[in-house]
Formats: sequence, structure tokens, C-alpha cells
Amino acid sequence: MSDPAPIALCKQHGLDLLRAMERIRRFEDRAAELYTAMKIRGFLHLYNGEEAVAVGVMGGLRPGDAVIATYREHGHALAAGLPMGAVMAELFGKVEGSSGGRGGAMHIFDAEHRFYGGQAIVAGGLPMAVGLALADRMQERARVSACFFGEGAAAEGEFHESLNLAALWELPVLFICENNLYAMGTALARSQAVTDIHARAASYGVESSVVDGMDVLAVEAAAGAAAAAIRRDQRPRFIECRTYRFRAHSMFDAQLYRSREEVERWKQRCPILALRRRLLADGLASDEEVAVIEREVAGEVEQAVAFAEAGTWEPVETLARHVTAERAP
Amino acid sequence: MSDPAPIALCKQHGLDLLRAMERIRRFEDRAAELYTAMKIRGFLHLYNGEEAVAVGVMGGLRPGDAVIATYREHGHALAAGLPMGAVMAELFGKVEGSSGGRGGAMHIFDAEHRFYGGQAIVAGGLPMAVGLALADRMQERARVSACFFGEGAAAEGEFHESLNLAALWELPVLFICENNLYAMGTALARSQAVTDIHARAASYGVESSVVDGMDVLAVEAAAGAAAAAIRRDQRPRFIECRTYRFRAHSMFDAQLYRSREEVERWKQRCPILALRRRLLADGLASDEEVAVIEREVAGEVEQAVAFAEAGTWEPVETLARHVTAERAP
Amino acid sequence: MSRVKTTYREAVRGAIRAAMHADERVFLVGEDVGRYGGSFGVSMGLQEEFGERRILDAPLSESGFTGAGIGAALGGMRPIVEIMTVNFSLLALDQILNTAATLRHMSGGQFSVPLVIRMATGAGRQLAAQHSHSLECWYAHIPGLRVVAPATLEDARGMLPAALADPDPVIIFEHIGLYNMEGELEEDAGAVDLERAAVRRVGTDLTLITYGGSLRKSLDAAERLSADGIDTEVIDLRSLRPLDDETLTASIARTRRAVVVDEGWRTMGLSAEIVARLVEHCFYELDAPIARVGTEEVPIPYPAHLEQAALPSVDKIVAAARRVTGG
Amino acid sequence: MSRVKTTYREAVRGAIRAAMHADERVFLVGEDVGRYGGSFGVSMGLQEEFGERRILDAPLSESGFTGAGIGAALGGMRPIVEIMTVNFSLLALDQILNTAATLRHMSGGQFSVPLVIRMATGAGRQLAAQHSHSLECWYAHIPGLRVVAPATLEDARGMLPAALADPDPVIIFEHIGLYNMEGELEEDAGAVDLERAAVRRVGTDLTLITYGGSLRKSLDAAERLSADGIDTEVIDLRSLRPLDDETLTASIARTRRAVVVDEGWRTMGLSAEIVARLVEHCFYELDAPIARVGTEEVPIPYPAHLEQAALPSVDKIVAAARRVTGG
Ligand SMILES: Cc1ncc(C[n+]2csc(CCOP(=O)(O)OP(=O)(O)O)c2C)c(N)n1
Ligand SMILES: Cc1ncc(C[n+]2csc(CCOP(=O)(O)OP(=O)(O)O)c2C)c(N)n1
Ligand SMILES: [Mg+2]
Ligand SMILES: [Mg+2]
Repeated sequence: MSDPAPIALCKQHGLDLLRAMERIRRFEDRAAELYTAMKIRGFLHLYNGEEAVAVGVMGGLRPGDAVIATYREHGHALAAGLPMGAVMAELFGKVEGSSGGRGGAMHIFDAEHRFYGGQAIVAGGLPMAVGLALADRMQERARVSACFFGEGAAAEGEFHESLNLAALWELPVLFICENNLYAMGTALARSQAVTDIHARAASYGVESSVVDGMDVLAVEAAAGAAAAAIRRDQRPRFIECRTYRFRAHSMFDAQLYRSREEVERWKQRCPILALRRRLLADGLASDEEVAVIEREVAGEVEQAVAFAEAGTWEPVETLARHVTAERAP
Repeated sequence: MSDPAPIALCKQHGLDLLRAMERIRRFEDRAAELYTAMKIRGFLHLYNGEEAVAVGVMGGLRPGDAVIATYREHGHALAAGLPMGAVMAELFGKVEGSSGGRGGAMHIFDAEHRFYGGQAIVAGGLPMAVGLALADRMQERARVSACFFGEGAAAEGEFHESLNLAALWELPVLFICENNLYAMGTALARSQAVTDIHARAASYGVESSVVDGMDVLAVEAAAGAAAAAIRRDQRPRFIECRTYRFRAHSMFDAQLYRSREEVERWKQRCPILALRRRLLADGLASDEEVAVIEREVAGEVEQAVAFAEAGTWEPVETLARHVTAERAP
Repeated sequence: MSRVKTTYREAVRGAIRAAMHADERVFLVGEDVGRYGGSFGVSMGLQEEFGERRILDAPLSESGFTGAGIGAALGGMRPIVEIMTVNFSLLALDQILNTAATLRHMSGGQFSVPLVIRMATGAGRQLAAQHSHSLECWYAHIPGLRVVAPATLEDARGMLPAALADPDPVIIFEHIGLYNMEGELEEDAGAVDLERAAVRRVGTDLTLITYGGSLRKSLDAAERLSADGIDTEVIDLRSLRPLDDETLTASIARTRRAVVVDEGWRTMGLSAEIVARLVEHCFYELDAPIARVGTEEVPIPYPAHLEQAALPSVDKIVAAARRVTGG
Repeated sequence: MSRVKTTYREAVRGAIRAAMHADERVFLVGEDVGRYGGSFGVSMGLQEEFGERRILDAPLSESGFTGAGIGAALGGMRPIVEIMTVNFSLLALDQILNTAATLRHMSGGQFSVPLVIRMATGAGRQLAAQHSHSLECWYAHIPGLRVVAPATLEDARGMLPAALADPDPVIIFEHIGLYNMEGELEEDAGAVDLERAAVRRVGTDLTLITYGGSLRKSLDAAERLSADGIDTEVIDLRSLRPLDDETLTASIARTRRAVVVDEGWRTMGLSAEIVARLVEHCFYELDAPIARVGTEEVPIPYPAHLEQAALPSVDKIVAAARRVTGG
């Protein structure tokens, strides 16, 4: 995380990244409102502040790569290309949702996009990523399995087992630790004896780097390089993204564990503001162009909400579906 | 594991260490025979070749320290001071056994010696060691909890969680990894991406060292230094002992996973032979003195066997005991 | 004695606080029990009161800190381990079964593990398939454990001190739907008995047997049934291991009909055991087959209407009761 | 077709080998399945035949490699995960319940997990408290799983290919006491049905319901009972989830009396479910309470005489049968 030369950026790509992050931010803000309006229920974990991580990493992946995420995954789903309407409808629990409404906000899935969740047991998705990569290696497909998890997950036994397996079996997994400094209310220093997560990862023999998770260009560059390296030698890579969650852990959270000032300080580093500033400063975008994106994104989000609203409830008669495969009669 | 100056040794201590290792060796050999004679049943994991580890580590501990071991724990039990007759009787399953016969060879316990097993789930004893140390710290007792486990255990999630907890909470645990190169038939390089276990331990912020596990003096020195350091600053320490198991994993094992030559090579480094050579070479013991020890140990083992043979079977009527505390009527 | 208004959450908190004051060996460890105040707010304020060592925040390491609780119990402490919810407890199940529950036995009675594990359980809040389990029956299967489920304020307040006084490991299941329950409690409420089931409503025609989060539903069903002339008794099991056969069989001897209600999946669930025992103990007194109302055999779906359709409900209990009573 | 002499162990091995030859997506992963040949010798020689990638030795990481099996299944493979014994499976239980069994549901039917998990189960070999569990009932509680228990050579050979053909996760429990069982098998033995229970012995006076490691004991008990004039039917459940209610109720309709035998601890065990179902389905046909023969509520002790006293035995089955038949 030294201060390198700024990463080169063309106009279109810059605007695309901005839009991608705006889509997540706007989606999440709207989801929070809809939660208060009781349209969305259960646990809702928002991604505000961390948008650069999902957007940057997806920028480094290719179609056909797999994504495994957590309960805080709306951003990843949108960045991975899932239709926004389907994601919002899932938050509502409608049939038109990406999981047919069965999963809700913590369980977004999409087979077509190889989006494997939506895993709400902390660290529970890591072994799956190892397995997806194992399948790719056994079938000689040059695909990457990108696995997102928080720094809190790094204390779980499954983190350890998965890192070791991926390194030992030489599997094409891209581990992405979203280090937002807290696991619910537990600060990193209260959960890890060694707080330098990327160094811990390296101890498994996994090539590991750390990147400013508030800088989408830096994340994208790191992910692109790591994914390319994985495709080259089929070995795992690990990226720690230093980031911050602007909102509560879930919708209810007194936030006793951190100060208002700390939150404000990080908000100064908002990845969307940062990119916008850069685009404007470099003359890659005008205020008007930025405003157009914001307007378009706002429209898209409202459409998604309307889509979700208009969606249908699954009849209770089909409750027993999706437990096992429907068997031939 | 560089070649340091030989560790100073006085006659009596040298003879004590020799006797301690001989006791284990003889005990294990006899147990193997008794297994074949069907006096001992279930799983029997012998410690031949690894005697220097248990004996050396116990030499570094003090009365009142706790010991947590695995299913391969007869050696530790003997070195920790449990009466040999009670240990043998436990292998027989007799009431006079150290666990009243309920546990058998994998579950030797002794409250008086703070010997906490006899833990037969691989890595299952590590969290217990963390907790025993936590209790000591909370009650401000300067005791050490010494936890033994194999290198195979290092792949388990509980290894990771326990190392982190001990380091994070600054607990007086002495972790001792008995790296005998195999977990059943799985060679270290097939279970760990990074085979330098002691370096992995250091990645948790735990001070860590590696020692020749075939050299009882080196083990004792390392354990003594680590235990003293723990008592000083209440932080965990980790010692990797490089050793080798001379016999099969358990009583049945075709040993397809290693060559006869490899076993023979390691047998050349037998810790008992090595110490005996040293004692004789330094003039600290005579052939006669060594022979006396062997004779005495043989006698002790035969007495233990006789004790076990003469022991009683628990009547089936008391089967339901020891499930919960006996409640006041 | 005067009674004070309180909630289930406050009752549990009061129990923890009182225990910590009474015995310095007691401490609370778990994820977010300290700074955060507990994921369900149970331990809010306790870290300020007792400090960081006795209200100990743990990393996400369920197996590690549960096992550490076992070790600390062996080392003379009286730990209360909070596993946030039963959904995450599987990660600690090896420690609970193979160490906590088994150590006394395999050591021939030398070691006790005086450990209390609290966890939230149950569904009903749209938390979907991974966060809505009711696995009490698994824990109640394990010899060496005591398993209890407080369904009232008295029990929320009183089971914890009783559990701490037990020399063996005790699991306390707190249903997530109960934390906000309001009511009154004696000011000096303290430990309660952990052995006996409680008759929460007396009746003569039918016995509803339940516990924890399903008690309210069962009582409501009993009201409806009784209004229709089926005088319904409701038994709160309270202790899931051991089970209080005496109270159950005494009730069945009078009512001769029973419905068992629990929130776990029906197959191989807790209710099956109750049925099997009643068949063993009072087959010849039974006038009708015992019915079970459990959760449908489906992972819990997120949408409210599907979740509610999957869970036991007053309607389902009433319908089962009518079947059993020929109504 | 000619029959060949074989053992249960060889039958399982034969099933693995045939599946690996038939479908290159099939592979075996687990601790010591390769170089060591399997802790019970099941996969002896297979690594030489299929190489290290398809007979994949795993580190001691039950959660990790079971989860990797789930991922590999999602990625188009047909993994066979061997968990050495059910005793260690708790470490993988979160992955099995919260991922393997649940993924289809929470994804709204988008993903299948065609995974087979084999594990050894049971007691009887003096392996003491941590190595003698029978936890089939826990797995059979989980919607989304299929759970089977081969008790014969045909099933040892035939359940694995059938399980591999299933689009959902299947758990196969192999009782440790069966591996050395000898007998004959059709040379071309292959997949068997996974749904139906099997009547292993026909009788008219009493039904013994059992599976896996308790089948032999039940058949022996049936011989003794029948010699004494109690003509005893024996049903091998084969499938523990789903249960084949039809075969059970048809038998009870004829015999009107039943004893259920399983090696798990009795309370909240598998037998309770069988009793509860029979009560639900054929209460009015029953002439006597259904009895259960399970393992005593004690961690398994090491000494042979205590272990045997804890486990179901022919004597105990006979005694229960006599109680039920009024003999
Ligand atoms: C195994 C497990 N334990 C506990 C929880 C409850 N829980 C949900 S999110 C969370 C914090 C996770 O923190 P981190 O991994 O840093 O991710 P973040 O929420 O910060 O993105 C906890 C404790 C859980 N879901 N799974
Ligand atoms: C959790 C668990 N998995 C598997 C086993 C079966 N098992 C017993 S010992 C062993 C090998 C352990 O190797 P290591 O830790 O190196 O110790 P060693 O036997 O070499 O002393 C295995 C796989 C077990 N007891 N526990
Ligand atoms: Mg975090
Ligand atoms: Mg080893």
C-alpha cells in the first residue's frame, strides 16, 4: 500500500466503474429504506463503503469465473452482472427473485452467472471455493473461483483448512479478504493475534497482497494481476482489501464499538467520491456526465424496486419444493 | 536445529532420563505383545521412537503444570508420573486403571497429576489447553498447560483457532508438535502446503522453535526455556519436535506409505541409544549401570503387567455410572 | 415480595449479572458479548460493569472458544459460553459431544465439566435456511449433557443459576422469539428446579406437550380448544434432557390423548421421543394415537408466508388436537 | 449369472472401482484413502489403479475437504467423500447441513449437490467413548439429504452407484462391524434401489425393525424367537431418510407387534421416529406397545463386557420381543 504512480484510466472504463459503484450504493440505500418500510425483512447487511472491492475484483475476472460471497453480497451480485430487478425481488422474497424468493437478502444465487451465494455461515463458503477450483483443475478448465469473506472469517477453522487445501492441491482460487476492520462489533485487534491478514495468508504458501480497498482502480489492478497469475500457474492467490463499512453491521446495531469520528474519517475516503474526483480532475468526465450516471442509476434502482413490488408471492402449496430434486414419477 | 555445543549433563540426571525413556520403550513393547495376546484391545498407538519428546518436555515442566495429550499418550502418562501399574491396568480395562478402566489405551486421565488425556479426536485437545491456561490466568496462577499433538493435527481448524486464541488472549500454553512426519499414512508434504510447522506457528505471533526430537537433552532444554518464558510473561510458546514413530500407526497398518529403509535410518537415531552412547562416551555411566536400569525397568513393567492382570473387572451393574455426577438422593 | 416488569432478555441478563456478582469464577465468553452487547442484546452493559476479562469477546472460532470454556471449567472456573445461535453451534459440536459430555465418563469420573452453554434457537424472523434451525433434539440425544429450554421469565431468570450450580455441562436454549417477551418477575427471583416439566395450563381432555418457542402457540391453541369444549392441558417440558416422564405420564393418565409440538423438523425430532416414551409408559391408557406438530421437512424459506406455513402454528395444533380427540 | 465370494469391504471397493471406470467425473477424497489404502482398507490398491488425483489423500481437515467435495460436485464432478468415521463427521456437519443439504433450497432450485459421503459408523470394537458413535439419526433429521445404510453385500455393492446417480447429497453409513462380513455376490451386481426397506425374514407374530450393524443381531434373535414359536419378521430399513412407511405399516398390519432395534443412544434416536410413525399410521392395529432396543445412555466404555452390556444384543432383543408378545 505504498503510493504508486496513479493507474492509467480511460474515460469509458472510468465511467463504467463509477456507474458500477453507484448502482450498488443506490441499491443499498434504497434497500435500507425498504427495510424500514418492512418490504424487506430478516437480516440485511449493506455494503456501503465497500463498493470498490466487489467492483474492482469483478473487473479482474472473466465470464465463466465463479464468485462465492457472503451474506453481505448484494454488491457482488450486481457487480457480477445479475439483473438488479432479480436481486431486489430476492430481497422482497418474490418468485422473480434471483433465488426464486426462497433465500432472501443473505442467499442470492445465480447459476447462469456462476454466482454461488449468498453463504451466511461465516467462512462457510471457503471450502466450496476450494472445491469449485478442484473441479476446474480436474476438468482442465482455466477458470478462477473468486471467494469473498470478511476479516472476521479469518479466525475460523475453515479459513485455515481452506487456505491450506488450496495451496497444497494447487488450486485456482482467488481469496479476497474484505478487511473492514470489524466483525459485527469485534475490532480486528480483538479477533486476530496478528492483524496483518495478508501476511497470515502468505504463511500458507499462498502469494498474497494487500490493497487499498477504497480505490477501485487499485483493487481492479490487483485482482486482474492475481487472476492472470492464477490462470498461468493454477495456484491460489490472496488479496486483502482494506476497506470500511459505512453503515451498521446489519440493520440493527447500536454501533457502540466504534466512534462517529472514525466513521466520518472513513467516509472521507468514500470510493465513489474518490473515483469521481479523479475523473473530474483528469478531465475524463464532466459534472454533467456524472449527473447523468446518477440519474440513470437512480432510474434503474426505481425500476428494480417496481419490478420487485410487482413480483408475485410463491403459493404456499409449493412449500415442499426445492428440498430434493423432483423425482421422475 | 544447527549443531550447538553439547548440553551439559550430570550423571544422575542422565541416568534418570535414560530410565524414563526405557520405561516407555519397554512398556510399549510389552503392550504390543499383550495386544497380540488379546489382553489389550481397541486401538493401540505406540510411542516407540518418540520417547525423548515426552520425557524431555516433562523435564521442563513443574509439578502443578497441566498435560494434555493424544491417543498416543502412554509415554506422556508415564513421564508425567502416573503409576505404571495404573496405566497398564487402563490398557487392560481394569478398575485399577488410571481411568477406572472406562477409557482404555486412548483415554488415560489422572486428576492428581493434572493429566488431561487421552484426547482421541485429532486436535481436539488444543482448545482445552487454551481453556486451562485461561483459567490459570484468570485465577492468577503461574502454571503452564502443555499440549501435545501430531503434525497431522496442524491441518485441522482447531489448531488454527487455538493458536490464535492463545496468542490473542496471551495465555500460558506450551504447544508441542510431535512431528513424526506421518499422520497415519499421510506424509507431512501431503498434508501441509508449508511443511515447516514451527514457522507456521510463528505466523500467529507465537514464539516458536524447532528441536531435534530424538535428542532428549535438546528437548528438555527447549521445553525448560519455553516453560520459564511462559511463566515470565504468560504468553504461549510453541515447540516443534522432529521425531519418528518406529512402529505402525496403530496395531494394524501395512505401512505401505514408507519404506523399510526410511524406518531403519531413523532407528539409527533412536533417542535411547543416543543418550546411552552419550552417557557411556562421557563416562557418566557404565555398561553395568545401564544394564541395571534395563533390568529394573523390565521388572517394573512386569510388575505393572501383573498388577493389571490381577486387577478387577467393573461389574456390569454399574454400567450407568460416570455419565453425570451422582446426584444427592 | 414485589414484582417488577421485565423482559425475557433482561431476565437472562439479570441472571448473568447476579451470577457474576455471586461467584467470581463465573465469566461470559462468546462472539460480540462485550463491546457489541450481545447479538440479541442480552449482555448489553455487562462489559462496562465487569470488565473485558470477565465479559470476554471471542473471535469467530466457535470450536475454539467453546473448547476453551471446557478447559476453563476444568481449571476451576464457571464459564458461560454464548454461542450466538444454534445455527453456528455445529462448529462446536465435536467439542460438546466428544469432550464436554464425555470427559467425565472416559476419565472414570475424575473430571467434571461445570460448563454452561447458552444459545439462541428457532425460526420465525425470516432469517432463512441457514439461520433458523431448531436442533435441540441433537443435543438432547447426548448422554452427559443436561439440556433446558426456558419458555417463561421465571425460567429465563432461574435456569442459568441452576445450570451454573450443576457439576455437568448444561445447554440452555433461548428461543429468538422470546427475548422481547414482557411480563413480571419477583424482585428476588432466583434459581429454579431443572428437572421437572411444568403444567402451564390444567385440562382434562387432551394434553399438549411442548417447550420453548412453541409454548405460547400451544397455550393459544389450548384456549381455542377449551372454548370449543376440549379442555386442554399444556405441559412445558422445560428440561429436554433428562425428560420428566412422571409429569407426562401423569397427565396422559388423566387426559388419555396428546399432541406434541416442537419447532424442529418432524422426522427424528424431539416429538418422536415423547411419542415413543408415552407409548412405552402408557400405551394402554391412550384413547387415540399421539399426534405430532413439527416443522415441515423443508429448509426454512425466507418469505414470511412460506416460513409461517413451514412452522407449527396455532391452527395446525388445533387441527391435530381435533384429529386426536375425534373433534 | 455366477456368484463370487467376497466381503463387504471388497464389495464397497468394487463399487468405487466400477464407478470410477464408468464415469471419469467420479473421484474419492478423504484422509488416508490413497497411500494408506483407507483406514478400514476399503480403498486398498485404488490409488495405484487410478492415480493420486482421483484417489485424493486429504489432510486432517474434515470440514475443508467435505466442503471441497460440495464445491467439486457443484463444479460438475461426482465426488465420493470418505469421512473416516461418523465420530469425526461432526467437524464437517456444518458443511453438510448448512451447505450440502440446503443449497438447492436457498438457491430456489438452481443448484444440485450430487455428492456422496461415506462414513464408517458404530461400536463393538472396544474403541471407547469418542470412537463408537452411531449418529445416523442426526443425519436422517436433515431435509435435503438422502441417508442409507447397507447391511448386506448386495447393498454394499449397489448403494454407492445408486447414490452417485442421485442429484442430491447422499450419506452412506457403513458399520465397522460389517467390513469383514463374507458371502457371495452376483458377478455383475450393480446399483440397487435406494427407497425401499427390505423384509429380510418373513414372520407373522412380530416385526423386528432394524438396519445396518444391528441386522445380524435381529436375524439371530428372530431365529431364537421363531424356534420358541414366535414367528418373527425382520425388516432392514436400508434407507434412513426417506423412511419407507409402506413396508413398515404393511408388516405391522400383519404382525400387530413390533420391536425397533438400533445402535444409537435410545433417547431421541432413530427408533423413536419409527415408533412415532407406526403410532401415527397403525395405532389401531397395534396389540401391544412398540418396544425399542437401543444403546444404554452412556458413552461407550472400553472394556468388552461393559461395551457389550451397553449395546443392543440378541438377548435384549429377545427379551423385548417377549415383553411385546406377552411371552
Ligand atoms: C459461523 C458463524 N458465526 C457467527 C455468525 C454471526 N455473524 C454474522 S456476520 C458476523 C461477522 C462477520 O464479520 P466479517 O467476517 O469481518 O464480515 P463483515 O460482516 O465485516 O463483512 C457474525 C459474527 C455467522 N453468521 N456464522
Ligand atoms: C478429527 C479426527 N480425524 C481423524 C482421526 C483418525 N486419526 C487418528 S490418529 C490420525 C493421524 C494423526 O496424525 P498426527 O496428528 O500426525 O499424530 P500421530 O498419530 O502421528 O502421532 C488420524 C487420521 C481422528 N482421530 N480424529
Ligand atoms: Mg469485517
Ligand atoms: Mg504424525
